[in-house]
Amino acid sequence: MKRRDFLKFIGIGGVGAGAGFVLGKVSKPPGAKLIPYLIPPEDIVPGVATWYASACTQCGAGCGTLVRVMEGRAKKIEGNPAHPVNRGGLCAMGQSSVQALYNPDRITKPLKRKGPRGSGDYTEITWDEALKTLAENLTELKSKGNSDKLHLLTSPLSGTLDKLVREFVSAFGSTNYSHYGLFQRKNLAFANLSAMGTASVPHYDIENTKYLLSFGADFSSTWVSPVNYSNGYGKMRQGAGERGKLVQVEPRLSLTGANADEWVPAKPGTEALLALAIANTIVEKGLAKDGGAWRGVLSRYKAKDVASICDVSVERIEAIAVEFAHTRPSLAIAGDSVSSYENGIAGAIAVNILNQVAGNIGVTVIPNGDDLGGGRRVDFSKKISTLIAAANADKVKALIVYGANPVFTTPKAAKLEDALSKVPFIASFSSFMDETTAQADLILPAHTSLEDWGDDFPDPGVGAPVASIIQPAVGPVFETKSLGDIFIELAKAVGGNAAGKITAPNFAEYLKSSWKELYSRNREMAAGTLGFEDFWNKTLQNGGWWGPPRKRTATVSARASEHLTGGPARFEGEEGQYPFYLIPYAQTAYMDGRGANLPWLQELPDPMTSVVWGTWVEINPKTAEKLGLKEGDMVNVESPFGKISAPVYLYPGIRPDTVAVPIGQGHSHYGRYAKGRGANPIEILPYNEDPRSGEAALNSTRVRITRGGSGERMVKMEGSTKELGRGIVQTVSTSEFKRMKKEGV
Amino acid sequence: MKKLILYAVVGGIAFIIGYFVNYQLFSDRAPVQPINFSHKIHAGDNQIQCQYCHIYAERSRVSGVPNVKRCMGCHQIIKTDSPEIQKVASYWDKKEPIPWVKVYNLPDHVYFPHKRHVRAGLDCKNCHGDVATMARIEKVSSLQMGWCLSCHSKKEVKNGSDCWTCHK
Amino acid sequence: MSGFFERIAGKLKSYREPGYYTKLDHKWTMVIDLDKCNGCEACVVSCYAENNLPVVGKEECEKSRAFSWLRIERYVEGEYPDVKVKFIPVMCQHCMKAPCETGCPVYATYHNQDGLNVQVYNRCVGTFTCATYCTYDVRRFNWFTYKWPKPLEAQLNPDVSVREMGVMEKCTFCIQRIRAAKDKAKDEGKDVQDGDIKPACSQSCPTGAIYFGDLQDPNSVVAKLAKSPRRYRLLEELNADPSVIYLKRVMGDGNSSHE
Amino acid sequence: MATHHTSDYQTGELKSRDLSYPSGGGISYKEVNEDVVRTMTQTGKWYYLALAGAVSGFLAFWILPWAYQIYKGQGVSGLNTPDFWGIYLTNFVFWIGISHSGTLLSAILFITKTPWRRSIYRSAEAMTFFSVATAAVFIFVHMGRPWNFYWTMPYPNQRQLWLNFQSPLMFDVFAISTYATSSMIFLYFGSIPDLAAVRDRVTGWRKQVYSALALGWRGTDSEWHWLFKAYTFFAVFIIPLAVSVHSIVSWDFALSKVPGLAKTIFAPYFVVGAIYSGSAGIVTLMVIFRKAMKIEKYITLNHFDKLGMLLLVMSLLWSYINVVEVFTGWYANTSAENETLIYRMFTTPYAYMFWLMIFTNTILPLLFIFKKCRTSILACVVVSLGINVGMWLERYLILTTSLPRKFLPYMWHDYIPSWVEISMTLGSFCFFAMLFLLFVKLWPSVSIYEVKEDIGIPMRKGGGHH
Repeated sequence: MKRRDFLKFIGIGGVGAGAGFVLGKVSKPPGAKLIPYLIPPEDIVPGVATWYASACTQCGAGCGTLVRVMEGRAKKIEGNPAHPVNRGGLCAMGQSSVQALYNPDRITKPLKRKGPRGSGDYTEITWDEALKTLAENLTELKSKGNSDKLHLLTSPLSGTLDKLVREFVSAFGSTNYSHYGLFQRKNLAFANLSAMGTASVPHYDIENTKYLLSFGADFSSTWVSPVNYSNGYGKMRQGAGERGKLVQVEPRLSLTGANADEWVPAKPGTEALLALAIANTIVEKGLAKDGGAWRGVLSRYKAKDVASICDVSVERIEAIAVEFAHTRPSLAIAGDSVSSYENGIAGAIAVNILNQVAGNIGVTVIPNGDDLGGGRRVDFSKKISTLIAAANADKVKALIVYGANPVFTTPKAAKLEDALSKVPFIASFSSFMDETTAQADLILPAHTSLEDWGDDFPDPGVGAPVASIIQPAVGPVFETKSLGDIFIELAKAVGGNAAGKITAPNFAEYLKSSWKELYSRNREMAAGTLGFEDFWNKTLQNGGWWGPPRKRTATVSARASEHLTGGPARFEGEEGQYPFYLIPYAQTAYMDGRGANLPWLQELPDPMTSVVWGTWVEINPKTAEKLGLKEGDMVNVESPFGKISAPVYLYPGIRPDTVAVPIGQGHSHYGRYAKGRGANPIEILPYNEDPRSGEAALNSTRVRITRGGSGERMVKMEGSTKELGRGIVQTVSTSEFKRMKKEGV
Repeated sequence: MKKLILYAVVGGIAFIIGYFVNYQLFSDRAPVQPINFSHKIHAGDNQIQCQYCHIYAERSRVSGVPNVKRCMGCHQIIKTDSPEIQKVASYWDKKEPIPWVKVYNLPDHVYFPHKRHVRAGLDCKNCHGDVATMARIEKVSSLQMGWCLSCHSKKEVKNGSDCWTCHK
Repeated sequence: MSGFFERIAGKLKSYREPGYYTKLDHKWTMVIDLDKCNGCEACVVSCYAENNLPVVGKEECEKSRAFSWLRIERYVEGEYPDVKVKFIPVMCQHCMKAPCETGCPVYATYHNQDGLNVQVYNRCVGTFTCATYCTYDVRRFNWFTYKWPKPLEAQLNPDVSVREMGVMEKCTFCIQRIRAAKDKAKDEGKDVQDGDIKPACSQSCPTGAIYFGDLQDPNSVVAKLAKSPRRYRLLEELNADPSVIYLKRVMGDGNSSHE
Repeated sequence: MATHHTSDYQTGELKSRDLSYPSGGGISYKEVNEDVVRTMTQTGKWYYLALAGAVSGFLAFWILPWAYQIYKGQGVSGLNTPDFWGIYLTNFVFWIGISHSGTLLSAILFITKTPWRRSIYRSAEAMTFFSVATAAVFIFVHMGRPWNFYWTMPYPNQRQLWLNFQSPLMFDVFAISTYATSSMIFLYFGSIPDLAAVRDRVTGWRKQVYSALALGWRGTDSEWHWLFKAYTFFAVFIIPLAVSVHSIVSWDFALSKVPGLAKTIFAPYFVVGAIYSGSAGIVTLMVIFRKAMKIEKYITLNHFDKLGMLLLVMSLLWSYINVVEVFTGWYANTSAENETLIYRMFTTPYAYMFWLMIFTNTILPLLFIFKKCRTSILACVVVSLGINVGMWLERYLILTTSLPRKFLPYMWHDYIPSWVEISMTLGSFCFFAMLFLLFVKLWPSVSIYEVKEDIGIPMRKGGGHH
């Protein structure tokens, strides 16, 4: 090699290495930053979790929670082991509420409508502007003497928040504050009111039940207070005493039915008759405690007459009746599929009568007493139909919506959207762009329960007075406001009566003073505390206050029998044209549709079908064979009121004359995870509102199934449902288990 | 032509070597901080205990950087005329935290609790060096797995070489 | 002569037994009462929340790439109207003779002194062997680098690393909680007590069907339940010696009012 | 070699020799040299076209999708939760199988001193080496984090980490690297005299390269002596090695507990399958090779006749093991085994694949009972291609019908490959073709000196044989 070449190589090598060095420098990731607190919050140690006791508001059950917070961020929500409602457990929906808090599709700021209604075209405004706009609208209403034309529609609020809203509304001069939810269970409340005198679901002591006869109550997944009941169920099965038995009466095998020892697939709409026939058998056989009072009413429901209507054999009815009466204590409960018929009240009363004749009331059925005065109030006069009628008659000048999503959860037949279009001003306090909020002119996003103060008086109770406290576990993630604060500020802005009545500076203070009042009234609360501040601190620490269990009893009033009907429930649609009963049901994850925007719940396989991210139609395999349908085929489900399409899932746990569709999907708004996914079966329901309770019947139409329609493919997680004798889920027979217990092995 | 290729090859190899030399050997052991904070003055000359400022070291997995309030606690009175302190004060006035540059940085898959090490009686010096002599804080340990393990085996830590003791 | 061979055989055997190198400190065991489990899937969501499991979406679910470390398997027997449905929660069984452990070429999965079958994410090279060898199909693979849309990432648990693309993962029996409990016990100068540790699934279970504890502690709840006549283990005939004990569901005859 | 054992061929074998070289002693030593060197120096248009096709196919079908996969993640493939291996391991086993007959056959035939080996063994050995290389790449393709591949090698490190020698994959790493190294050395040793011959006939840069490669070979007696010794040693060494390598590959599957994979018969099954598919691969390759390189006079119908017999024997062996495998699975009558068998044999689309495999691997090779078929190029092409397809399907079926049907039926899930995997499968063939095309240009692909052995010592015309 020549010297010149050598130098050239050296030069090139040097330049190359230098360039590489520089690139290395440039491409190096920037050093991580250490950002200290400006002022350290007292209760935060970085790297160490803090737990806040609170309560869950995803459904109305009111489970106590512990929120795990690290560095000011909520990490996980767990059941509060000390809380008497859930005793440490928490359902899938409750645990997902942390995803509601951090939902990427939350409304982050107050919004004002720009485009036409429903277009989703909004401009961001400041809170001052938003509150001003709302207050201006309300004062204008007031000045024109139209105070009563303000309507408030919220989810069933309870406790202090409910009190505040009530105070505001009445001070403003309106009487139109109503609660609404798809699963408000007003039929059940009405039945209990007329039978036992309390308009709420009593406490069912499943734990100590030895024979549980459930009429369509899916208490494992969605019914009323699933965690409380599941906890009781676990103890009923493998607790201290003898193993309790579960018998499920329903046309479609629910999650609870799947766990039952026996499934009685009675014909849809006939459960009330079946319950009465069982009661009658008990009375006839002289097994009832006070049979005499009921003999007359029940004699109309003879097992042999009812059997063919219900599609349940006489022998079976009699066997159930005998076992129900003999096994002490027993319990019968009426769930959604019974109370959702057009004669839902009759079904619920029938079950009350059954409990009465078997002597369960006061034993396993413990009526509620609103010990603390904060319970959810059920007002049977407030109905959606009233609102619709008022809107159509131009009697709604302003509508404020919070928590409820009636556009999604009322059937198209109710024509709610048309009515809303006649309301000149709609404001929503929702933090999510649900279907109803999308109709709003003004959106003032409220905190989620993890950011807000509040309290909850669980309904149904647990046989003991319970008051839970909700405290902010994290600071607001977005520019949202506490719902209570919105009302308080609104009261100040509106002025007049409202401003005079609501004087608290903010909702936290309002809550505290409300509890102070409660404390002063309640001697049990005061016991063992050093004044209110001490009590308050303890309550915040424990997540609430609960007293010892109360023994209560009632007698089912004979007058309740006037609500009973002679025949099965009525269904819309002629049997020849529409051969199948439609059962829209609340699914574990989505419930009434509120869970559809949470990714965890969307990806949670449905417990019975393992389907994810979509809607499906459950059809008995035999029926499907007759219709020539395979699993995954798209079908149209057509009722006299409309049509939806969804893929078929072959489900052996459903009557051949019935199809079932889960509620919850088919959102047209509600964020990226929910929007445009699946179909909403509520759309094709008739609007059959019970004039007594104001609840619309969900199970009240027949449908026909035709191949076709468009929609997304069905995705299910299961490969095969057959165990193939591989001994995966091993079982022992009941008698074998009894022997094991007796021998003490 | 052939020569050009040869040059390209030589240049390319040199480039790669230069890149890795920078990446591996010239990592910034003592980065410039937003405020020219001297451990020498605080821990050395003034003998302030480590945990006076790094308050979480015994309680948490992180030792914690002193919050701005803590800095201001002293420096509202002490040496307020120094330009560096005025910088701190300006952060405080703006209500902004100070963006310190992390010197001892562990990847996400490492679980390192300061608490356990401090409570085991380990001196801060063992890993962080004699900060009392450092005008600008400097990384003195490699923080590589072998470095951790050498100490764990020397001190006969229980399950000290089990993966899940330190990884998560 | 035969003694010689026996000695060799014994040596080989003991080498393959867990605990050859060290005696186990604990033997964490889970007992699941199938008679209590009602299949509500609260545990599944709890696991997602605790362990930073990504949500993969419908398309990926269709390819069976959902991340649930814990799943509720459901089996259906019979035809209408005599349908029997059975649930079983299946997660990593933490086998004492785990097939996956022999499969991994780099010791990314191994047995630790707590009797846990652990997966070291940062050692994994992704040969899939463990997942293929696993007889319970409980291992999950990071097919992509999964993203959490803002601000959902605020929920991620800092005690558990967010796994990168190309890494295998599975149920850990919430090892971070075991670690935290041990840490706390050490602060208090005592041993971990029975009931101190509750994995996320066990904690959230509404029916209380999932028990967790140390089988080596004769007074623990799991040690007592493990003696139940209803005990069995999943696919026990494969001799993987799993650490999850199931209690058989009570089912079957006793339909006094039926048939 | 030639100097030592020409006498071995003095008696017998005349017939076959006549058949192999119809021109009799018509080929001269010079002609052999020139023919072989011609394949290396004279390059036609078609060669470049083929090479360009192979290289671009390799880049487009393999490198690009692979880069995409590394960038995005394994998720772009069709792999799913029960079937984590899919086509990638199918291809791995397939290419390892193809690799099996080259060197192994060459070694066996060398030790048994079978004369028809000589003109084909060089390219067969090259095939071995290239297919091992292709297979090895598939190991990295199917890895989740291929950039950490070196963690599977034993090397001292500060992290105090070591490898799990219990893992069948670890066996694989050693088995395959040993096999690749030894077959490369075997190939190289056998080529040294020819590299010298090439060296003497080329000019320019090639001269330099081949001079280096020929290691200064001059053809002295002692050189021949040592070469022969070394060559024999490797031939003996490679036979058990090859058997063990494919046994070890089978253990990747057989040492699991997966129904359909955990079978004791897997090691012989895989070895037989490997030799079977490899021999078929040789036949296919030879047909193309002799045609393309115009060396029909060296690779003659006699070779196909012999290879045909080999294929027939392997076919029978393979079929026997297949029957045994299915029978033992069926006889065990466990639910897991039964489901796997039903899934493989009677469920679409696998049933089509299974019965196609049976047709190509068991029925079709029966044609080779007839000599007419064995010596017909067309029949050879059809049968050998059929076997290749069948053997690929065999591996595919083993994996994709076992893994999706493991013990817990809830987790059953079918495997559908994505375009990435299919593309990479195509790409692997392109890669192999590319390597082989480069080989025939850069290496004496027919053994010059051994072909000369067969011709015998040049004599006057008419006096070729004693």
